[in-house]
Amino acid sequence: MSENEVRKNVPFLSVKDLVVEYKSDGQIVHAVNGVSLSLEKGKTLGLVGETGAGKTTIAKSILRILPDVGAKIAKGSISLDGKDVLNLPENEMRKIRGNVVSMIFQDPMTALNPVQKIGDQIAEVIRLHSDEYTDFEKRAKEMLEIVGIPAERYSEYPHQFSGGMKQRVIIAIALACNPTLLLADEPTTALDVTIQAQVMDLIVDLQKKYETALLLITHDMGVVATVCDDVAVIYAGNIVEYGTKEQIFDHPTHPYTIGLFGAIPDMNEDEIWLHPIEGLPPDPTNLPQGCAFSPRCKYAADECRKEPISVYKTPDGHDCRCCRINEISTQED
Amino acid sequence: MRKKVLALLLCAAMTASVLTGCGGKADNAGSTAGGESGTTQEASGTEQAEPAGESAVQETAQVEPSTTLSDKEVNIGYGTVIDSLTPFRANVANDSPYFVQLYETLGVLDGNREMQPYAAKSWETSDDGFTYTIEIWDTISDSAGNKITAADIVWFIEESKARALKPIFAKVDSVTQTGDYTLELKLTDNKFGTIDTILMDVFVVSKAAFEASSDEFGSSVVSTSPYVCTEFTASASISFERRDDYWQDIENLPECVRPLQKKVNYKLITEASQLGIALETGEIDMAINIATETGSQFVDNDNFVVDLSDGRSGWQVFFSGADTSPAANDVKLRQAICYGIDAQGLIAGLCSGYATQMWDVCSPFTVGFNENWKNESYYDYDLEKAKALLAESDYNGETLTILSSSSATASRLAQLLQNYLVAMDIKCEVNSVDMALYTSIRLDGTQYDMVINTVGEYSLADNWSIRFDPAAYATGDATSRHDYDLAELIYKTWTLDGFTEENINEVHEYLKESAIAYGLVNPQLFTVWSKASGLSKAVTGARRNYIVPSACQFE
Amino acid sequence: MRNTMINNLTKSNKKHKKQSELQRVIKQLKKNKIAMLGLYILIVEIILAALAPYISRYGYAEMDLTACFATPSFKHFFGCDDMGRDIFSRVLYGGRYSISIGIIAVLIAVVVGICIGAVAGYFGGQVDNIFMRILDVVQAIPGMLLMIVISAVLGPGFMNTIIALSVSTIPGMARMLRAQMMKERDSEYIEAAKSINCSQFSIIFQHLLPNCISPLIVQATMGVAQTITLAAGLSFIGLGVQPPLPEWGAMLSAARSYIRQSPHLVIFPGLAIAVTVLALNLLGDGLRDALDPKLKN
Amino acid sequence: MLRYIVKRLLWMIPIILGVTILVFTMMIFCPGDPAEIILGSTAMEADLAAKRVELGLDKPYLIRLATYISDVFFHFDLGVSWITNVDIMSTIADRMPRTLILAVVTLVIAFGLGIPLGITAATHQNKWQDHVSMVLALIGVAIPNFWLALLLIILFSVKLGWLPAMGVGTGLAGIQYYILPALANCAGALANSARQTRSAMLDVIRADYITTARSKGVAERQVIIKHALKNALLPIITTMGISFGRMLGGAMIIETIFSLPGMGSYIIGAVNNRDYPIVQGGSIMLAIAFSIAMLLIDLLYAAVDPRIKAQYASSKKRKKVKAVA
Repeated sequence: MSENEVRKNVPFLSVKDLVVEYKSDGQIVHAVNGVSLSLEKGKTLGLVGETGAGKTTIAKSILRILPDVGAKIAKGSISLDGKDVLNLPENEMRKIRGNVVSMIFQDPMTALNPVQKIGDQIAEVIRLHSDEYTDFEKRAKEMLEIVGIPAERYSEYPHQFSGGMKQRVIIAIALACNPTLLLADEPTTALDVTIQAQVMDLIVDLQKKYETALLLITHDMGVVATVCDDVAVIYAGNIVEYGTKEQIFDHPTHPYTIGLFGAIPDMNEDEIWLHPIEGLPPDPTNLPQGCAFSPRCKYAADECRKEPISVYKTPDGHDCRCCRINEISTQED
Repeated sequence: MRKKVLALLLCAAMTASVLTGCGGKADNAGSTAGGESGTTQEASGTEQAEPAGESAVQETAQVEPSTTLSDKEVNIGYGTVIDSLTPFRANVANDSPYFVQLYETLGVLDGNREMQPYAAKSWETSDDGFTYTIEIWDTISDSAGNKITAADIVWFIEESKARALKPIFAKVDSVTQTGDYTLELKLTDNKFGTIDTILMDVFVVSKAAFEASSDEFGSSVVSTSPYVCTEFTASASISFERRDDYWQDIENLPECVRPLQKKVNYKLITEASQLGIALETGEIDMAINIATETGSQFVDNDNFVVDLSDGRSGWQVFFSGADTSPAANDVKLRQAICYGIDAQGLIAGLCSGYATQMWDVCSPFTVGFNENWKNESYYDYDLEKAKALLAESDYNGETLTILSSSSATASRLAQLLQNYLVAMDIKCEVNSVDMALYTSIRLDGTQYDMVINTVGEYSLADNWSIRFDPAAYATGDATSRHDYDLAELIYKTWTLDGFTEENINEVHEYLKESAIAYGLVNPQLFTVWSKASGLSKAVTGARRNYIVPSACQFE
Repeated sequence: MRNTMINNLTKSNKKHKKQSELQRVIKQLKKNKIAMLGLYILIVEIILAALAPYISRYGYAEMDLTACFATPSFKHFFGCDDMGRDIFSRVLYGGRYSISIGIIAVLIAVVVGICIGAVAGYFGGQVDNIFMRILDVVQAIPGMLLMIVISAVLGPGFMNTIIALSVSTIPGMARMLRAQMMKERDSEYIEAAKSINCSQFSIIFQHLLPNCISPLIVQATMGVAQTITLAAGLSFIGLGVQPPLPEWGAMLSAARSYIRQSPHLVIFPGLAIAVTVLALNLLGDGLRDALDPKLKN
Repeated sequence: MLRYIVKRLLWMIPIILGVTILVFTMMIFCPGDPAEIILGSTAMEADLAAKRVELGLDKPYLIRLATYISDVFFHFDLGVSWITNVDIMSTIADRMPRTLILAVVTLVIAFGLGIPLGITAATHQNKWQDHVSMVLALIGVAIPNFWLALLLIILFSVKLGWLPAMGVGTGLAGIQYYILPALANCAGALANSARQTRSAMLDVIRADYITTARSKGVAERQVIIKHALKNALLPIITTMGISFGRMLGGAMIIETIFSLPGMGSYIIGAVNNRDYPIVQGGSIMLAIAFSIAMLLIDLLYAAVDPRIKAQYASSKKRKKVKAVA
């Protein structure tokens, strides 16, 4: 999509027109509604949006680990290194999970199996994706050291670790097989503020070291600013704005993105009030016609509420799903 | 959603098919009674409904008593369990057939209900049955080699008296050893049958062996019997093997205690239907005293022989003697009720036809029963007469309570009685309680108006003494009645001399006229064995005259 | 004055919440076809039992000694038992006794369990300790044994059977309610109730209990089923209701020796128990799912 | 850990004492005169009175209770049966193993079938497999167990002749005698285990660490067994404990039908005969067995879940915290 950049090679991850639905109580939840994105090796893409916007669902779709009950990838395609992920047989897919693509989860408190030693949890992923001659235990201990946990703690259980340490264990699991793509689903949200930076630094360091591509899901614009190359802003299962970090930060165009920036406290400016986005995210079982953001949008006009909005190019060349870019840019300036 | 319901239906259908499958197949085994008798050995069901006097015991008496010791091993099923083999025991389960193999007694009842010497050589009384001189064999020895002398017998009787587990030993005044093999027994009364019961209840045991036992013979026994108990699992099984060093010659033994089989194994199975299943699966060769509903399913089955004999005790109803009960002093009411009960209905409803009517409170099996009574009428069913008597009585719509134990037969009998009483417009409720509660309130006539019981002591005198003697219990007789006229008549029969036909008749007539108790129905006793076992002569004997498997002859 | 106003306010609020919660549960339950099947079966059974005298042609104790062991026919839909009584009538009337034994025994157990569990769970500390040690002792005795001993103490009869059955059901109920209470006790809405000076009684019974009741409802539904089978067990031992009352367990137990030659004596009361217990369990499972939003997808 | 075990064992003493007092007291209120039951219907008043004195029934309640407690707790003597005069402790030594074996075989069958059923139901939630599994499990619990016992006997012993219908055997071959009773007895436990497994698995299957396991590339089967089931075991073990407790005393009907001389039929017989020492002694031993079983269950928790193990190990610390709170 980001055609403003000349690509040297085909993107490693390419998601096209992905639609994911959940069935619950006979109602259909439209979690992801036609998302397209791509990511090259070694690069970082930030996926930004409110809770419930469908960010995690996109990540899980890539790994095909959506819950069996009710969740369905209705449309679209995902390809990894040219392979069509959605049509791979399950045993092929298993070879990809944890090996080519791995994932870091939001809540380290619940993401580790409470009745298994942490060392074994790391060793398990290594065992699954390496030949029989590998010394899993040794490798797992190495991984522990790499993420900054003494190897002696191999035989301890998750409950003996703090949240930050658990997240380190999860990172160790995720990176143990040296994946090409790392999906990090709000890796720092559940942590203390003081720990957040440490963990984020660790992820970025390791990403650089192993040249891993990183899909970073977050709602923390600060993290995005420091870490990402590209940014996609998601609202109600749809990418509303997509471009390089600079494009998005310098020229936010979509009203929602603008709203997001307005909700961040800025120490440099002397503002008494933050500017929260009015209203609530829409009910995913009953999305508004046209632009999903229109009910909360102060720029909304009749044309916004009629039919699905297509993607427009902004003046600096990034994508924005808003039919009133021009009007907005004049007003903002 | 439809799938859910479908799944449910599927499961339901599966269970249903399993059920009907089992039921249907089961049906083949038990065919309806009353069909043509296949062989002479099988008793036909419908005939039993007739008030025929002769019992249905099969005719095998022509075969001579045998002295041939066979190598046969037989497996027997029986429904009463014991938890211990100890010789000092209460009366519970004391009529179980395995006691014949477990212990020798001084005397034993043979198949004709006559007392035969066993360990005792002889006994005689010097003064009308108060004092007995008993002589035992001088060759008795137990399986551990201990010689038995009169001292052992004296010890056993004294010990039994001291432990007070069997009431009969309370009638022993004193017992003294008079020689190596003779002793003298003084009794406190000379009621007919007392000595016989004692002879049957004295187990011949060596004092030395008993004292050497760690658990008072609870789990392993050293006895003088022709068999040794080789295995005992409490409440489950007892096995016996014939002794090679038995002290007595086989010819000297009464037929019913001859050890013809090499091994006899008893499986103790309390659940009646399981006894039947054990027979079918071949687990046991013979089931002794099996319940009617289970036994009747083997009638007309070509693979089994059914031996039917008259019940030993019969079932009775006793009217309360407490003044609080409307029935206590109202002869007309009692007679009305007796007339209103159809013995034939009870025979059909309680025993599927496998029963006889009764002619007295006691069954014909009881010693002293007069066969002539069978020709008399005994409150033959007559609803008109019953209603007429009821109208004459003082009955005024009170609700009568029938007390029964909660055992299957007793509570069914109570329900049948209730049905008859309701039919003659008497209000009536059943109080069916567990055995222990029953035992504790059955003497208290204020707790019921009628009580159902099965009373079957050795002799009529015994039965009467525990039922109708107003001095027997704190509350009076067994129903809190104080009928001293009746007591006079009963006391007359209590001596050896007084136990005459004339005196007995007087009591019988009195009981019948006053209708304070009424014999209801006498279920027949089922003993069933498989044809494959090859039994050629069934020998009966001992306390209840059951078939004694160790003494039977097999082909 | 202000206090009562707040009280009224919270009350009306709660009432509203409770009703909508109830509606939600009913809506959930209605979606569960299997649970509804269970419910319908029960309703039909209760109606049949209530109308027994109008449906059956015979009394439950009415004997026809010429029809002993009669097989099912037009005259006797389920045949006749060993004493010539119409099994169809007995099964119908039996529903009255079996179902009401189950329901009453469980109701008693629930009420007593609520009192013990609520008090122990709410106050905690020594009170809780004492109650729990007593329950420890009672639960250390196998339930069936406890039930038998109590039946033996009380003697047979309809009411005594109910008492014996309920006593052995109480500890389980009490414990569960206590655990639930302890979980809810520290919640913020209880703090809130305390802060506006609600009485302890009102906190326990108006605020805490409604929030602890849903597992209790499930347990009680299953409890009724279990009690019906336990009553059958009591009849097997010769305790239980008085004959000729046609309690299903008693019928089954009395007829068990005839299973080979006249299986219909055993099948119909057995099926009656099985269907009822199954229906109660299906309903209980459905209720649990409906009451526990966590178990939905 | 050892400290915890010792503490739990010491806790058993007051509980057993409580059981002793409770059962002793309840038996006092049982209508029915033991003397009369022992001596039978032929006994006369004088014999009965003598028997009551012999049994100590004439003494006041507290003295009898005190004597009994001192016998049991200081001399470890449960006394002898009033009716058969047999030592109760040795009878229980014979019978208790049978009841325990029956309980264990029952549990093995019940959970061996129930857990897979529950897993199938949970992994196919709301699909037909779910409904068939649960209805199958429920049908088991709906059938009164003695009815089921009779049907099983007819099918497996009479028709097929595969298994013995009654009695006890010795040695390893003796296990076959327990199979039918266990099958008849397991229905309730089976339904409970299936149900509990299902709901515990449903809870666990949604947990994040299951997603983690999947994201690691673990095969679905391994995810269910290694990750999900192990975490779902706690509530399943609880159910197992409850079922085991129930089986200790609740198998009496099964024991009666299958002529299996275990504790249940022993005590029931004693209740019917008002043989107080057996009822009391039997209840005490069952309560001890029950308490030990519960302890084992708690230790099993610790084996399964390291968090609980840590709690036990630091139970002293925990208590302090509680005291402060």
